[in-house]
Amino acid sequence: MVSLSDYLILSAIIFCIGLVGIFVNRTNIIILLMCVELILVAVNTNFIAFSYFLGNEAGQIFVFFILTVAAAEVAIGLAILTLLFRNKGTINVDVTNSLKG
Amino acid sequence: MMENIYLTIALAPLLGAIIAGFFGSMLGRTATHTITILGVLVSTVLALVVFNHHVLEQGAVFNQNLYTWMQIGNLNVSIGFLVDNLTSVMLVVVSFVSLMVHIYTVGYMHDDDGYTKFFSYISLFTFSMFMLVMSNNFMQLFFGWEAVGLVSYLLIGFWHHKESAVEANLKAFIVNRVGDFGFLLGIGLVLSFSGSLDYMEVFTSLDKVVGQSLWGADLITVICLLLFVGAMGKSAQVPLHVWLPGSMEGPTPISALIHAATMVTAGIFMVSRMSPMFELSDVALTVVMVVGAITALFMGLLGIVQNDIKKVVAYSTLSQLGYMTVALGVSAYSVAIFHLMTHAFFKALLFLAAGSVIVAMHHQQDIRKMGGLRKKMPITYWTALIGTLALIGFPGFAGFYSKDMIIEAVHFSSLPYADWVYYAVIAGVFITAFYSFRMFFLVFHGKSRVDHHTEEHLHESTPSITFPLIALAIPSAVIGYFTIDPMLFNGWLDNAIIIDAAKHASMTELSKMFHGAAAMISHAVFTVPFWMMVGGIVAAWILSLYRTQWADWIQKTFHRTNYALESLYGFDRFNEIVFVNGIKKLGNLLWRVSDMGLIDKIAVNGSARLVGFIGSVVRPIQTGYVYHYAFFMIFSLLIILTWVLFAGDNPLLSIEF
Amino acid sequence: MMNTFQFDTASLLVALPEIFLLSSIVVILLLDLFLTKGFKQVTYYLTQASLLITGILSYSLIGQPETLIFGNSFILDDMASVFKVFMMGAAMVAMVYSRHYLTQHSLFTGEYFVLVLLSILGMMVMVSGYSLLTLYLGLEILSLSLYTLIAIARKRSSAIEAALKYFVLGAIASGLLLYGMSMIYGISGSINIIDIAAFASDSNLGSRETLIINFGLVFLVIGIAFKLGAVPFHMWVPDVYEGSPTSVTMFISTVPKIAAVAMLVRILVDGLGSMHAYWSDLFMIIALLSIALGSVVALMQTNIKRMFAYSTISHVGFVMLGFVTGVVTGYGAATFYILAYVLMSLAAFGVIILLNKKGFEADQISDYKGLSKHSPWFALMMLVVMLSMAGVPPFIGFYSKFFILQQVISAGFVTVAIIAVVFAVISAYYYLQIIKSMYFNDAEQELTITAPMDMKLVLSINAILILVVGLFPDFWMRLSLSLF
Amino acid sequence: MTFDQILFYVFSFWFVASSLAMIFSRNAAKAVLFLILSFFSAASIWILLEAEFLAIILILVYVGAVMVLFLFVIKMLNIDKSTLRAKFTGYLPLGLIVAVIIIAEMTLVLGGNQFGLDVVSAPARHAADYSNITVLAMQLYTTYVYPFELAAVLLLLAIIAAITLVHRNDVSRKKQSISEQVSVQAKDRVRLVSITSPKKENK
Amino acid sequence: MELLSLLIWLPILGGALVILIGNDRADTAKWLSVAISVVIFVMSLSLYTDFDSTTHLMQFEEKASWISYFDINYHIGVDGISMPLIILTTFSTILVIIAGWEVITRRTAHYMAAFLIMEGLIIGVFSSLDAILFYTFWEASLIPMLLIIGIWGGDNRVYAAIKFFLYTFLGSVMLLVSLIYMYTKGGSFSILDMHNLSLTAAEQAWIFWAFFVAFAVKVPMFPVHTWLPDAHVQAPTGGSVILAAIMLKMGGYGFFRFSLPITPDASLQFADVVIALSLIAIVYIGFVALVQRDMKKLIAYSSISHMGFVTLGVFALFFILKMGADGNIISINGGSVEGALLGLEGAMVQMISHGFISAAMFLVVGVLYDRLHSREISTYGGVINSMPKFTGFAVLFAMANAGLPGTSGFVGEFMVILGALQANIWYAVLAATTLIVGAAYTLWMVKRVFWGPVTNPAVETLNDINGREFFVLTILALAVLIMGLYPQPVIEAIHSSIEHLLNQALTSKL
Repeated sequence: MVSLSDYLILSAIIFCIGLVGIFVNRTNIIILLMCVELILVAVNTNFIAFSYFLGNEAGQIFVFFILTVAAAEVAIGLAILTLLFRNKGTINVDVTNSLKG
Repeated sequence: MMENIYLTIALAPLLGAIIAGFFGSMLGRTATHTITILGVLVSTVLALVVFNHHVLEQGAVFNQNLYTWMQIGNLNVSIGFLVDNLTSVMLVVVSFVSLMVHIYTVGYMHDDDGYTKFFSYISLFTFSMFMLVMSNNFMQLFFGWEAVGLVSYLLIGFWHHKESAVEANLKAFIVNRVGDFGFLLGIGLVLSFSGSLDYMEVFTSLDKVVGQSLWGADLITVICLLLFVGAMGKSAQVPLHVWLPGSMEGPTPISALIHAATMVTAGIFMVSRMSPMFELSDVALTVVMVVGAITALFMGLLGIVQNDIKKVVAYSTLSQLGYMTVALGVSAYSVAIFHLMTHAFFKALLFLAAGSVIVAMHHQQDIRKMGGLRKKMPITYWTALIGTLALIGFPGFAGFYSKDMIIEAVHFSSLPYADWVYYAVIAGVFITAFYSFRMFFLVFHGKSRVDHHTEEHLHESTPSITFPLIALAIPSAVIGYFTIDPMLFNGWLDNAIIIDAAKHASMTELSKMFHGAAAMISHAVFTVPFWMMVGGIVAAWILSLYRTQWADWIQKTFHRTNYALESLYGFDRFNEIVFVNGIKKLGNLLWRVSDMGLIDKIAVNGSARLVGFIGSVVRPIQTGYVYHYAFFMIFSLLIILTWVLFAGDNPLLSIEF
Repeated sequence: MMNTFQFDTASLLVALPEIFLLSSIVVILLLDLFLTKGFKQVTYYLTQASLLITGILSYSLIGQPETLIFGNSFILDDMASVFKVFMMGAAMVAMVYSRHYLTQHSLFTGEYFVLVLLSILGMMVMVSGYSLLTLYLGLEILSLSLYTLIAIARKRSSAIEAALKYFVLGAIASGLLLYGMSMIYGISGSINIIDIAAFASDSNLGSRETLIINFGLVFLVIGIAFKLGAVPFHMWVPDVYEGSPTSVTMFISTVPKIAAVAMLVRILVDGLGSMHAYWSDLFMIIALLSIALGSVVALMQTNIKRMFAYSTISHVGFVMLGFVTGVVTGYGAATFYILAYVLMSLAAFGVIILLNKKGFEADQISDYKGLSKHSPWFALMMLVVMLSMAGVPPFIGFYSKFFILQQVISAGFVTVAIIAVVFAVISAYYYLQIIKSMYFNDAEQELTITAPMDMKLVLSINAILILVVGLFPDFWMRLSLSLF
Repeated sequence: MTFDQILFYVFSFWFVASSLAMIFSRNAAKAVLFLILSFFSAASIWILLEAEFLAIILILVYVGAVMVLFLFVIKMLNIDKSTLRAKFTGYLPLGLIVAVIIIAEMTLVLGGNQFGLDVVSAPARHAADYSNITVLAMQLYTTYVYPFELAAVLLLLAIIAAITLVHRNDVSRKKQSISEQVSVQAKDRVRLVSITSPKKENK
Repeated sequence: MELLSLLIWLPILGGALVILIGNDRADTAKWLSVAISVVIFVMSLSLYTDFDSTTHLMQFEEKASWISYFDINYHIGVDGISMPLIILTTFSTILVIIAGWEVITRRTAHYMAAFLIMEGLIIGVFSSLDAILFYTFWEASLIPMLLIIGIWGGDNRVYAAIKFFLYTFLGSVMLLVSLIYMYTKGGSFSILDMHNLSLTAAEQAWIFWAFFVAFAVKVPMFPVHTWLPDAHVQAPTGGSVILAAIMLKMGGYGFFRFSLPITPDASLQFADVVIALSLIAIVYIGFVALVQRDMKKLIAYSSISHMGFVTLGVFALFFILKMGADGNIISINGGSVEGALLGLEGAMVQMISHGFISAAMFLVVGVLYDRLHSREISTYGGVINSMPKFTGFAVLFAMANAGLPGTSGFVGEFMVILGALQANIWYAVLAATTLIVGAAYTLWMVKRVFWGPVTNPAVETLNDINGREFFVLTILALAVLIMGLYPQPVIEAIHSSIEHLLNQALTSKL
């Protein structure tokens, strides 16, 4: 049988990949958004695994809402991204450092 | 009744000073000097009344407080008067000389812009001096002590446009402050051990002090020495004498009043007043005596090489103050007071005479440019002669008695070093005679070296100048004869001065030897001092009139000695280099290096800058790159996670392999 | 399962403020579509009106007994109601100021107000949220509205950059928060605060449970710290403050802070209060770091908004110190502090906005040179605000710091208090910089104030309140304490 | 190794591998495709956990809508080619170290001691007639009706936000201006452009 | 409202009123300000006339609940320690308002208002009997001073103002922490309750140093004095006057009101350190003052040196007396109760006297600065030629600064030296060096500025003081002289309170 621990470790790994993806990636911002999605999927996996092993649906319900939020978030994220592109002509991460210090 | 008299004595000059000071310009010159002279005149008359009451009629000692200056617990510090015979004598001397100087000023300062101000100052001085001598406690003594110092400061710098004058007054004040430093500590010790500042209470509780020690010496010795430091400052004893010659920058009347007759003798007065304390410490007395002897001898020597008429008199004052101090040292307090009194008259006289010359010479003070003034200024000449004779102790004149008594007193003293001191004071007689007559001859005798222009206008001074000369010449000549007996041996000062006759036998011996004033004169020719004096006069005659080239030869041959004398033994240079410049350098060092550098720049602004520096180091972490921010967050997550899991008081996990 | 669920429509009354606000949002959204250009102000007034009514509704609920509805995911207690009232008040003031800014910079659109109202709705959800899920949803409603509000100045690349940074980092923070929530859920088996609290305060908690709760706590604390803008999760704060349109900066720095504190209270105090010993150490470090970094880095700023960002970080540190104490009065002190901070922050940004005009943001410290000469009254107001922020009596900023320090010291953390006050002194330096500009320097440029009367009036009252509440802080202290 | 485990490890492998591929991908479009792959793997694992509904949602909504949106934006902005120069300089090793340590620590916490089968036993599989959808739906419309409403608000917000931000012109309505249409001139509508022959610069 | 409340709030409200009148109507503002300050002064005199000097208990007490949660009260009252300082405050305020009459042409009303408000706040400091009320006034009084230096100051005013503020702010936050600590221990913010609060030795040590930082900065003591020269030099004349005359006294007051009664054992333990710092201040700062080229800086340093006497006088008592086991005071190496009282009361007198003298000295410099706009000593020389009346005043105040008997400057120094001597003769020896050094720096400055030949042609054209300046300086001269000639009224007024304080300081809390 697959233990809860296995699921949790899997999601931990995915979670960390998502986190690392955000700062090792310097090409473009859209990949940052994807990394965020990855993080959320990892969290969702956590919830579902707990839900399964606890025999309690609350976790699944939570995931349902996380998916909703993630979709809304993507919409707004992409909108901002588009605006950035319009303003700067690029979405390279390196150009977004006019605010600093 | 008497209380009001005492009060009037003190306040009359103060009133005059206030009126002259604040309304002088309104009232005009005549009104001003009239009022101030009247004020002092009142004091003088009343001082004579007081003298009569206390000294002649043996009135009871008056000791009473006027008002409470400060009351702390059981400690009462008041303003009050102690009037006994010592005070009475001082009152007379001070008021009389002051009165003369007031009158003299009318003529002397005639052309000066600060005429009214000057009167205000000297009246204020008179008041301060009265407060000093009439004080019944240490606080008020210090009060008067400093007040006379203040007026002295103002008057030395009276001609404030002269750089030398304002330098001299600063120097005078600060050197006096060095003395006061010791004086105040002495007062503090007195308070601390007797619990009071009142003279009488202190004197009665002296037995508490005896036997205690401080700094490895008897407490009483320490106290006396500290008090004497104050006296050294005010009475210009070596090495605190440096201010007095400089004080000659002031107008001559105040040189006479303050820097010869009265203020500088405050130290002598104070030590006499403290005689019950000084009597308890042989060490202190020895120090007093030795310091006095050094001053008497070496300051006299300096008089020889001076060419400024006032400076010569000033050094003679120093020397005479030394004599008085020597007298104090050998417990001959009454002799010191006696010399103080005679000195006040003849030295004031000499100064005023010098002033008369100076006025006539249009403020030329160099005796090398005078000569043959005898004919032009007869009154000045004769009065100056009396003064000079009194100064050198020519038999019969006032100074003769007092100085002779001092020399004899030293002779009888059993203190250590008394023999050396004896030789010193004897030598001093020669020196005094020499420089006094050198000056006298150079000014009044010989060929005139006066420049042509001045020569034409040379004439005797106005009556307001000559009157005081005459008025002072009389006591200078005769006062010694009349007062030596009652003052020294018939108990005029007995209720103020206490001598431990068993230990310090000078006075007893003196009284045994003394057979009347007239006898002293006749006896004089058999004494060493007399011949020393004659030798001095003769030497002065030879070198200044008869064979002046010998003087030059001596100067050349003993150029080292001459140099030492002309440079005043280097005291001024020493002070300049060590104290003035040294302290300035120290101050600058402390200010720039320690205060502005270490504390302000490094510690204060440095820590401010450090904060700013940290800020500027931390700030670039905020690079503006979102992946840096993310990394920072995740790195922080790592740290926190590690900390929570493995650190803390009870780690949640322990690593097992 | 169906039988176990009872739904009482009457219980909806306790959620009336939220319901009303949501309805108004929809109405305003629709109405705005049909308003021609000249009538855009109507949106503004409607917004103010709905905020006012929501506030009144919330006010009327104060004193109600604690009520849990919607399957224990919504709580009505005094803290919720009072916080809502304050949020409405602050939002109304913020809207007064915003209107001037938006008009000056041609950003006046209906959407702006709708988004603000939506974000406020999100905050209300957070304040009343009593399950991890509602808290999360409220937080997301708030965050997404804020991202949009920042980016609403579409032609300003700095605003877009700020929005993007906030978005990316906010998403990471949400992810971390969710991860923590999943752990709490996983170990306690529930997402309701009330159950979690029951679970965590069980005295028989095993070491496994403790470990997992604390593991989750790390992520929760990070998520909350991010929302509050505490070090080391503060990096978004300066950039967002600087880049955003000033009216949005003002909004971000005020009302959402109350909501963040509310979320903190719900999760860490109401839910995991029994684990206080575990999270307080973490909090203390974060708080001190915030105070220190906020104070020190702000010294170097020339942009006033950026400077306020760091100052906010520092203030948040003080708020968190209140929670370190672990006692009810400490939480009360933190609440008092955050409310005082909102008051001060509003006034500070109010002055900035007051000076705004087309093409002039008044966001450099040097822009304030000579203000005291030109406009002594508002310079005085700014002076009051700055001194209050620096913690100088008799202004409210002092009493809030005092309250916190008192709690920290009585909890035994004297050293912490000393560190905090030392940095408070350092932070005084940069507040003094503004005073310096206003009072000690002469104007380099002509300053004209074009703001409407209502804004001037509200701003004056706002600043005077800083003094008045400072002089009579007793009521507000007791109010803050009564919420716990 | 049971069948469950085999499935789990296979899907896990794909999940992790495609996630890694996604973050290291130099091409945004490819990254999206890798992400889709990892979503599929995730969905498979969720099915192992009997969360059929969510797994399907993940595929339908996420892959079907959200990922397409990503692709759409990438293509619209034409940014898949423009950022070919992927730079992982410097940070990559540090980042990996941090990641590995965090994973190690999480593994320590989440490992068998806490969540092993002996601690948390796997529940029995549901019967065949178990409907995940029904169960969720029952809860969603009763206990979780409040979050459900909030989700609606959230979506409304997303709509407003997206439109507000991306809409090109003023958000105010477009109206027909008849007078403008009537008075239009040819020169307003047609622009004559002199075209120079393209040089060989865009080869 | 009772008298004390009126004294606090009337100036503050008056200041607000003056602000409302505005800079455009400067004349009205000026007259109103001077009227208010005179009224306040006259009112404050009744503090003295109605004062019961036989008791150490607080008088004119008022108490009202303020922040009831912490039991913080609006509790004010005066005893012998605070009463003279309050009168000094009201007195000085009149002077600075008159002194700024023609000189301040920029934002006149604000200037006057700042001083009025500060007056109220400082009276609040001196009369607060609640620690938080005290702290509120204490800190709030920084604000007007900050503005006064910053707005009306010299070229480097910004640096000076900010340095002043931060320095003193840093000092006082430590005070706040310790006050709160004591509240947590004793449950009361009442200062009088704190006096009776029992504290362990370690607690006392911490609290003592926290107090020390706050008060030492204010006094200021070496080595935390460096804000003062900057602040003084840059401040306008009125600012310098208030700073020197009153604000420094707040530090000294703190030692009286807080350090000694609250932490007697720590005070005993660290008295030697404090005394060492005081003596350094007296001697070291004296030397530093000597070489100053800027008149204001010189006076500023001399202020530091003079304030050293205050702390010396306060802490000397621990080497004079101690409390025996039976509760009777016994003396250490022969000291007497009078000696300790001399130190303490001398410190009080020194504070008051320094209030007059430093005010006068700064006004004197201000008079010159108004004319030639230079504070450099070298600019001047021979001022007496063109300004004889003024020189008279200047010399008088310089003499007072040098501690000449008959002026108030003497009384405090005299008492403290005599007191310190009973503690340890070396203290007195070092302290007494001020007789020399103090005279040296003051009179050397006088010499270079007032005496001597005129070197700068501008000096010849100076006008002597006008009626306004004459009036101000005369008042101060009278104050200096009366205090110097007859200090007993002051001493009598403070005696009971000081005696009580002495008991408190000697009674161990351990």
